[in-house]
Order: sequence, then structure tokens, then C-alpha cells
Amino acid sequence: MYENTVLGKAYFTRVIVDMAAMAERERDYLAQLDSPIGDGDHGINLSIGFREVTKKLPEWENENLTSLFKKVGMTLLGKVGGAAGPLYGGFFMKFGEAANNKEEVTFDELALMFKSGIELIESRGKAVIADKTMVDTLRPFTDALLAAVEAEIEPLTAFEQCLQVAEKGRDSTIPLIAKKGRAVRLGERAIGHLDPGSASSYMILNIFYDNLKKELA
Amino acid sequence: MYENTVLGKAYFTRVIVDMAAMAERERDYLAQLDSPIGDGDHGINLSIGFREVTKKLPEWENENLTSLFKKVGMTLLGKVGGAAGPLYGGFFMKFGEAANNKEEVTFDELALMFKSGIELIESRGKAVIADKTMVDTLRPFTDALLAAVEAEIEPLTAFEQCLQVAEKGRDSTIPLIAKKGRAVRLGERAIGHLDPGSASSYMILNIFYDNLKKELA
Amino acid sequence: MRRLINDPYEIVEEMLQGYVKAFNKQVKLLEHDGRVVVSKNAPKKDKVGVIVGGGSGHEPLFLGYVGDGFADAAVIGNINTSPSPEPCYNSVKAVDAGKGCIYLYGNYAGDVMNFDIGAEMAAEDGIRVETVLVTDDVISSTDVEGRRGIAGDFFVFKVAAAAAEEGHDLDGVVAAAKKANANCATMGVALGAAEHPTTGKEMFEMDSGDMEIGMGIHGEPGVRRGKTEPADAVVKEIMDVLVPELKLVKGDEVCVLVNSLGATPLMDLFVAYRKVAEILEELGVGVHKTFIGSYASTMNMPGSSVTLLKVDADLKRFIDYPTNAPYFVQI
Amino acid sequence: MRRLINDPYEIVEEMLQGYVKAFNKQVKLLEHDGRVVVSKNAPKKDKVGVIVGGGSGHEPLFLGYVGDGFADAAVIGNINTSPSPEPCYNSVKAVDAGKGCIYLYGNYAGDVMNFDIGAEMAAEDGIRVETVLVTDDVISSTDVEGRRGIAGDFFVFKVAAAAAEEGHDLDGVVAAAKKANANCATMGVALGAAEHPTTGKEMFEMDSGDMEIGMGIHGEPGVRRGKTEPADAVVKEIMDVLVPELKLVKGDEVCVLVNSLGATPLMDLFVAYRKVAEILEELGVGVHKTFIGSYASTMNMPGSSVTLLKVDADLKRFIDYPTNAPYFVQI
Ligand SMILES: Nc1ncnc2c1ncn2[C@@H]1O[C@H](COP(=O)(O)OP(=O)(O)O)[C@@H](O)[C@H]1O
Ligand SMILES: Nc1ncnc2c1ncn2[C@@H]1O[C@H](COP(=O)(O)OP(=O)(O)O)[C@@H](O)[C@H]1O
Ligand SMILES: [Mg+2]
Ligand SMILES: [Mg+2]
Ligand SMILES: [Mg+2]
Ligand SMILES: [Mg+2]
Repeated sequence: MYENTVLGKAYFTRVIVDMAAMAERERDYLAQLDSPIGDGDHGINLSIGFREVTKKLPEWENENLTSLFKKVGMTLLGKVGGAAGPLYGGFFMKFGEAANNKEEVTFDELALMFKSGIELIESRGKAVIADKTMVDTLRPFTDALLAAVEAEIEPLTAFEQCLQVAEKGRDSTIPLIAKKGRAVRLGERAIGHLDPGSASSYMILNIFYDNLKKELA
Repeated sequence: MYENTVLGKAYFTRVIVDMAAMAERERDYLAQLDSPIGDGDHGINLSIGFREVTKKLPEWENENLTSLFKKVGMTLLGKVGGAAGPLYGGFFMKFGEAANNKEEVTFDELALMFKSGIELIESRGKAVIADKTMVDTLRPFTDALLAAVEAEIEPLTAFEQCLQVAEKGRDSTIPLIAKKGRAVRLGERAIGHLDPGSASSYMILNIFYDNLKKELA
Repeated sequence: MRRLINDPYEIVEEMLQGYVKAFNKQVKLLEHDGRVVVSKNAPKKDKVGVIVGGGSGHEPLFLGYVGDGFADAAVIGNINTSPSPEPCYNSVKAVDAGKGCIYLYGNYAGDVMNFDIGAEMAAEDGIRVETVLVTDDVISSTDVEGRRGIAGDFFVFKVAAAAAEEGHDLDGVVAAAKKANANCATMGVALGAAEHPTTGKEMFEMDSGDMEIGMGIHGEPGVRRGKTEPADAVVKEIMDVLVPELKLVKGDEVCVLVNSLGATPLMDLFVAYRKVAEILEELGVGVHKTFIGSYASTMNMPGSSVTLLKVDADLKRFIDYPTNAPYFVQI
Repeated sequence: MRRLINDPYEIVEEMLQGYVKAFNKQVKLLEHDGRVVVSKNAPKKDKVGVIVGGGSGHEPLFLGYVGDGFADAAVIGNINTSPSPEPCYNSVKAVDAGKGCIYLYGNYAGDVMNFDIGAEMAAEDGIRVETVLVTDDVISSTDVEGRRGIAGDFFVFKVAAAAAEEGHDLDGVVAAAKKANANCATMGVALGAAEHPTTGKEMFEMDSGDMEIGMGIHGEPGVRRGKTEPADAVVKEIMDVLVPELKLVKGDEVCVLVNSLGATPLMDLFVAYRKVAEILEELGVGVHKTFIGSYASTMNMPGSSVTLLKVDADLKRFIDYPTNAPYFVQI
């Protein structure tokens, strides 16, 4: 079914470049989201990490998808720190690992890469849905993506539907009390605030989608 | 000529009470004058000093004019510090000394009290006219008062004329470069600013005048 | 922003370079890891390695307490952000003297994740690393395990470091650190936000003239926000939480830390301590030693906190142990 | 206002009471004069009495430097205002050991008037009191005599105190203080104003994002005001004044003090020192010792200064002399 949606180094490189651009563009917005219920640095953390990724990206031209995302993940892990460093860093390392050292993957394989990534976040962060974290965006998205692939839905349509699920997941964090991360100590005071990690996750997923559109157009 | 203008304890006590009220009322204004060309505390200094004077005033009921103003001066000297403490403190000590331990003085004797006071300021502060200090208000005023007394001008008229001289002296500080006090280091940057000490001196002289009006009315 | 900086993305590196240049008699940066400040005398023969760390922006916290008689190393993260695993691991390699190491830091999820990975990496090299989380911020959670670590870091670090210097083994150092942490309680008040060099803006909004009781050192929300009240009333509100928390009774002894978050003048801390001392006197609680200053800051945040450490003979000896760290010298 | 106070008219008294309670092992207030902080060990037999002082609001300046190996007494005025003559006199009576006393303070007209009266009163009792005015603020006047004293106070006080401890007589202590002062130069930059507890307002106006080079520690206007520039550029501008002022050449040695006026984070001071060190290295000027922190503040004023003290063997020995004053401990 998905034999024709082959996503290669070019696609993923563009995704990386766009994530880095997003981290700059949304830096202050994401930092601001992190201010009432965290420590006001989420966007800054991502921008520090992705600046380093951007700096090193040219050196990674000859990597396969696994080693490329391992380097992305290691860079984030090494440069970011905080919660986002190990979580996003680990996510991308596992995301790449699932590409089995290939140079390109099909759409259903991409779904498995997301699955592998979110599992790392869950095991490292010990968060489940409704804990008011990035898991609220990424887990429903991944489940929907796996289901869509199972149902053999056409890639762009599938991703678009899953993005809606991700968006709903992101927004579901607003009324929640946090069970993980800095916002835990706020108790009821966290209610009414969007979780910054769920917001950045949604932005990242959007970048995968936008480039998919370009790739398949 | 001045035998009928007898100024006693009641007059001087009202002057003291009114100076204390002035220090409160004008505290922030005088502090503000002191901010661009000094250290922003002149009004606060006076208020600290006169609060203490107010607190002790009831204990001084039985003092004569000399010992009363010695206590006023000592209190300012002890409480205020800075430039204003020794200058105004010394002023009032000398002002009282010139009353020669009397309970009341005539208008010409009052003039001599001012003379004695301003001389202390000049000798302690080593400032002359046009140095941009309180001397610019007090010295012309005192000279005019001594001249008016010499010319046997009627007290209220005399004081009123002298106040105008004092006001001109105060305002003369505006275009000056300072030669004494904190403003010295500003050089040309002091130009355009009223000297706070010359402003507070003018207020004090006004209080003497207002109570003179009440006394002689 | 009322700060002078260069490139905000280089500020942590520049700070560390300036720091080790200034205090090159006591400390250095690891050659292969610019985020690890190490005591010139580390590793010390037969001594447990004492490693502290966390995000930067809390100076003198972490780096200022590395030196003789105090911590062996500090691992430094980005501003308000835990260090990443690599320098956590590298610090162990640098200071371990065969007796194992202790990680000491404030209880924040990000720090735990990163230091834990560092400890796992060290474990693979056969080095035992134990962790004691500081949880002195009484207001941040009702259950003790969930509490944040703030100014109490100073007391817990000091005690653990002295225990290590005295020759206790890793279990003994861990026990001393845990005891200090259990006997330590802090409550603070914020009067405004720090300015983040990267955004150039205040990290949260707070009107001048307002205060927030119980706010965390990263601006994490506290208990209540309102107009400022007289210093004595605020100190009393704080002491009314700390005293029962530590179950202080007549005859007990404490160390007191009145801490500035950065932009609160010493003058105000002395005024606050006057009331702290008065309250303790009334209770018949003795004061062994008092510390007043900016021991754990949030850059230029206006606000302060009071920390009490209930002490016995052992804790007093550990607190009094001499040290020559650049930001805490004690004879 | 981003401060917690009680009655602003009581703030100096409350501060002093809190201070001496906190550090009662080292200092006390004179029983008959609550504006004089005295070392518990004063008067010291056969030693020249070292008395520092000035307005309050510059903490730890003055009171924090009273203690063993440092000043014998500090005379404390109202905020930003010189003390009055009485406590100046009382401090002499309290610490004189028959060898005379030295008054050390920043060169401000108000301070001179009040301390001079104090000295006259002491002279009437037959006690010799000499005065050395600190004039390190290079920007405040072209003629050296007219210059203000700012952070350089710390170096001049330290040198004079050590000379006294070493047993020099009054003339020797005066000579040491004068030498330190002559070898000391400071230049600062302000980024805003302190908040005065009495008015509850900032003491002058300055937009966030602006700076004023050369501003005094009471907010006395400086050389020029403009938009903030990168830290390195500002440090360079400062060093370009200090280095020729002290005629530093290759092979010279200095002590460096990077001082916060109150609300400037240590982080920024370390960043600034990095550049100071780089410039000195390029010049081939050695650094004997570095001091970074808030050594002379203006309450919560944002801003900082760099002080250089050109040192020879004597000055180095004086600077290194051990002390246990509450705000400057040195082993
Ligand atoms: N235990 C966790 N599991 C999953 N996600 C988490 C966890 N803790 C925090 N997060 C996510 O990380 C985000 C905060 O990241 P960031 O601000 O960069 O780190 P820090 O909290 O250390 O400052 C939160 O908004 C949340 O989505
Ligand atoms: N040498 C002097 N002679 C006369 N008046 C002076 C002198 N120095 C300062 N003054 C006066 O004192 C005023 C400042 O007083 P104040 O602000 O209370 O003291 P300080 O300058 O110590 O802060 C100046 O405005 C000036 O009028
Ligand atoms: Mg955060
Ligand atoms: Mg003034
Ligand atoms: Mg963070
Ligand atoms: Mg003043």
C-alpha cells in the first residue's frame, strides 16, 4: 500500500531544518507558555538545542536515518538539559533507531518510528495521557497514526487526521491539573494553561506534515 | 523703633512646629530636587531631623530661646547627618546663641540671629554666594534684613521685601554650575536645576514670615 | 533589560570562563567538559566525591561552593535548566577517588532525569553514585518527596561535604545529607521576576508593590499573591509555617539562612532577620549560626527566603567545618 | 516598590539590630550609641583604631567589614547620608587604644563635615584622629582630591586595617591607606536606580535598556547615558580609563574588584570579569587576587563597577591579611 511514499534523507533533513527554524520563531511564545506553570524556558531550551543541531547538520550529510537521528537526539540530550533534553533527545534517538539504518522509509515505517519515539518519552518521563505533558499530544497522535496505517489510509489524509487528534490532545492539557513536570506543584493553579511541551510537540508534528505535503505534491 | 515687635517663645515654637510640618509636606519634592544633582535625599534628611524635633519639643517647654534653638540644632546635627545636618543644625544653634538666653527678642535682634546662623553655615560649608547652595538664599536675605533693620523699615514690610530677595537668590541657583556640595562633580550638567538646599531655606524663611504676620496681625 | 550581556547563547560559557579565571587557585573547568567546575584538590584521596549541580542563574549556588572543605565539583546547566547527562557523568569521573560519589541537587524532574542518566553511565564504569535530592521548599508540595529544593541546598551541601571531609563513607555521607534535608525547611517571598538574558524580558509578570508568598526560585507560582505587607508580618507568616514544620520547641537549636534571590538589599535581609531572631527567642529556640546574603539566587529577582536547619551536635560540627570555597569561606 | 520594609524611619535601626544579632560573635552596637558597630575585640591593645563609615544603604559596606583583622568600628548614617558627629566621636572613644585612630570613608562633603566635627571632639579629649578620604571614582572629577569614593573603599579599608593589625603606628597606617587610595581606581556603570524605602520610589529615572557610564553609587550623574551595549564593550570602555589612570604597564600586578551595586547578578559579573582578565592578560598585567560580588552596594540598584588596585609586595600582604569580618572572611 505505502510502497510509493518513500521518505528519504532529503525529507528528514528538511524536517530537521524546519524544526530548528520553528524553535527560533516560537522561542519566546513557548517560553511564555512555560512561564505561568513552569520556569519560562521551554522555547529557549529548544532553541539552544536546535541551534547546535543546525551547526552540526552539514557534518551529518553521509549518515543514514538511524545515525542521523541518533546525532540529532544526542545533540539535544547534550545541549538542552532540563526535561525537554532527555525527552526530545531520547525521542529522536529512538525515532531513528526504528529506521533500522536505512536511507529511506515508507509511510508505515514512519509510523513505527513515531511509536518507538513516544515509547521512550513515556518510559523516561513516566507520564501517561492526562498528566498534562507532551505525551498528551504525541501518544494520541501515534495511536491514530498506527490505526490509520493499519486501515491503509492514504498518507496525507492519514497524517492530517492524526494532526487533528494531536491538536485535540494538545488542547486537552488546558483544563488539566498536572501530574508530571514542574506544573505538578501548582495543583489547581495549573488549570487553564496550555502545557508548553504539548504545544511544541504539536508544532513538530506539523513540520512533518508540511514537508510530507511538499514531498507528495 | 522695634520695641513693639516682641517675638517670644510662642512665636518661635510655632515656627518650629511649622518647619516640621513643612519637612513632611515637602519631603518628596525636596528629595526630587536633590535627585538630578545630588543623591535624592534632602527632603528625607529634613523630615528625619524634624520628626525628632517634634518628638522632643514638648520637653523643651521651659527652655529660653538660646537653649531651645541649641536643642533644635543639636537634634538636627545628631539625627540628620549629611550636609544638611551640620549646616542647618549649626545654623539653629548659632541662631539661638544670638538670642543671649532671652525669652523674647525684638525684630532687630531677630535679624542678628539670622546673621549669626548664616555665618556658621558659611564658615562650616565654606560656600559663598553663587556656589549653588543654601547660602544663595540665606546670605542675600540676611544682608537685606540687616539693611532693612538699619533703615528701620516696618517689620512685616521688611521681611516681605527680604523674602523677595531670598526668592531671587534661590532661583539664581538654577543656571549655576555648583562649587560646593554633591553637585560639584556634575560640572555643566548641574545647569538648569534648582539647588534643593536653597529651596528648603526659602521655605523656612517663609515660615518665619507667615508666623510674623499672624503675630503682628 | 537592566543587565549587560554579550551573546545570550554564550552567557553560561562566558560566565564559567570568567569564574574559573577569577578563582583559579581554588577551581578549574574540566578540560574536556566546560560545564563541570572542579576543585583543584579533587579527587581527594580516600574521600567520597561530593557533586552538586543544577541550572545556572542561581549563582553563587553550585559553582561558588566548590572548593576545599566543600563540594568537589559542580555540574552546570543552561539558565534555569538542569545540566545534561554527559557533564553529570564527567564530574563523577573527575572526582571519584574510589569511594563513590554523591549527587546533591534540588528536586526538579529535569534534574532527576539528567543526573540519573549520568549515574547510570557511571555505574557502567563500576562507580557507585548515590543521590540525595534537596526538598526544603515546604510550600511547594504537601508530601515531602514532591517538594522543590531551594536555598536549603546550601545547608544540605555543606553538611554532606563536611561529612565526606571527615572521612565518612558513601553511606555515611548519604545519611548526613538526608538528615540535613529532613531537618531543613525554607519558605520564600517573591517581589518580582528575574530578567532572562535570552528573551531580554522578565520571566513572569508581577506588579511593583505586589508579593507572592511561597514562590519558587524559578518563578514557579507560590501560595498567594497580594499587596506587600510590612516585613515583620511577612516574616511572621513564614515562621508560622517553618516552626511547626520542623516541630521546633524550646531548647532546640537552629541555623538560619536569610537569602536574597538577587535584587533584595542586605539591608532588608537584616531587617527580616531581626524579626526571625525575635520569634526564635520568644520560642526559646537557640540560634547556632546565621547566614545572611544571596546564597541561592535567581539572577536579579527581587525576593527573599528564610531557611531553618534544626541542628544537633553532628550537624553543628558539619556546618562549622572550615572551607575555602570562593563563595563560602569559613575559618 | 519591590522591597519589604516596616517603618522607613526605623529601617536603619532595625537593620543594625538585626545585623548585630546575626553576627553577635564578631560585633556589637555601642550601648550608648546605636549607630556605632564595634568589633567585639576592640579596642585591641597597642593597635591603631580603624574606623570606617558613611551613609547606610551600601551594605555590606561599612558594617560588614568590622571584625577581626579588619575595621574596629563602623559609624552608620541614615540612608545615603553621612553619620552625624556624635557617633563619629563615640566610635573613637570606643576603639582607641592609646595609639590614635584613623577615619576612612568616601570623599563626600557631608561626610567630611560630620567626621571632622567628630575628630575635633576627640581632639578635645586628647585623642589623635587622622582621616584618609577614599577617592577612587576616576570619572567623578578631573582633580583627584575632588573625586568620590566608591567600591575602592573596600581595598583602602582592607589595606589600612591590615597595616594597623601588623602594628604600624598611626602615621604608618595613614601612609598605607594613602598609598592604597593612590593606587586604586574605579569606574562603574548604572542600569537603573535603587528604590528608597522612605519615598517608596526609584531615586532617579532611567529607562530599562539604558545605561549611564560613570554614575556614582548614590545615583550621582556620570559621564554619558545611552542604550546598553554588549558587556565586553562596556568593560573595554571602563578599562580604557582605568589602565592609563593607574599607568599600568607590562609586569605590573593588580587586584581586581568587580562589584555589583545590588541588583546585578553574579552571572553578569563573571561575564564582565572574563573581559577584564582578557584585557589585563593582553597588557601583560598580572592579577594577584580577584574579588567578585556586591562589596559596596546601593541597595537594589542595578549596575556594576570595576576597581583596580595596583599592588606591590606590601599592598599584597595587606590585602591577603586574614580576617573574619562577617562580610569578608579570608584565610
Ligand atoms: N515526566 C515528564 N514526562 C513527559 N513530559 C514531561 C515530563 N516532565 C516535563 N515534561 C514536558 O516537558 C515540558 C517542559 O520542558 P522544559 O521547560 O524544556 O523543561 P523544564 O521543565 O526542565 O524547564 C513540559 O511542558 C512537559 O510537556
Ligand atoms: N559646603 C556647603 N555649603 C553650604 N551648603 C551646602 C554645602 N554642601 C551642601 N550644601 C547644601 O546642602 C544641600 C544638600 O543637602 P542634603 O541633600 O540634605 O545633604 P547631602 O548632600 O549630604 O545628601 C545642597 O542642596 C546645598 O544647598
Ligand atoms: Mg521549563
Ligand atoms: Mg542629598
Ligand atoms: Mg527549565
Ligand atoms: Mg545624602
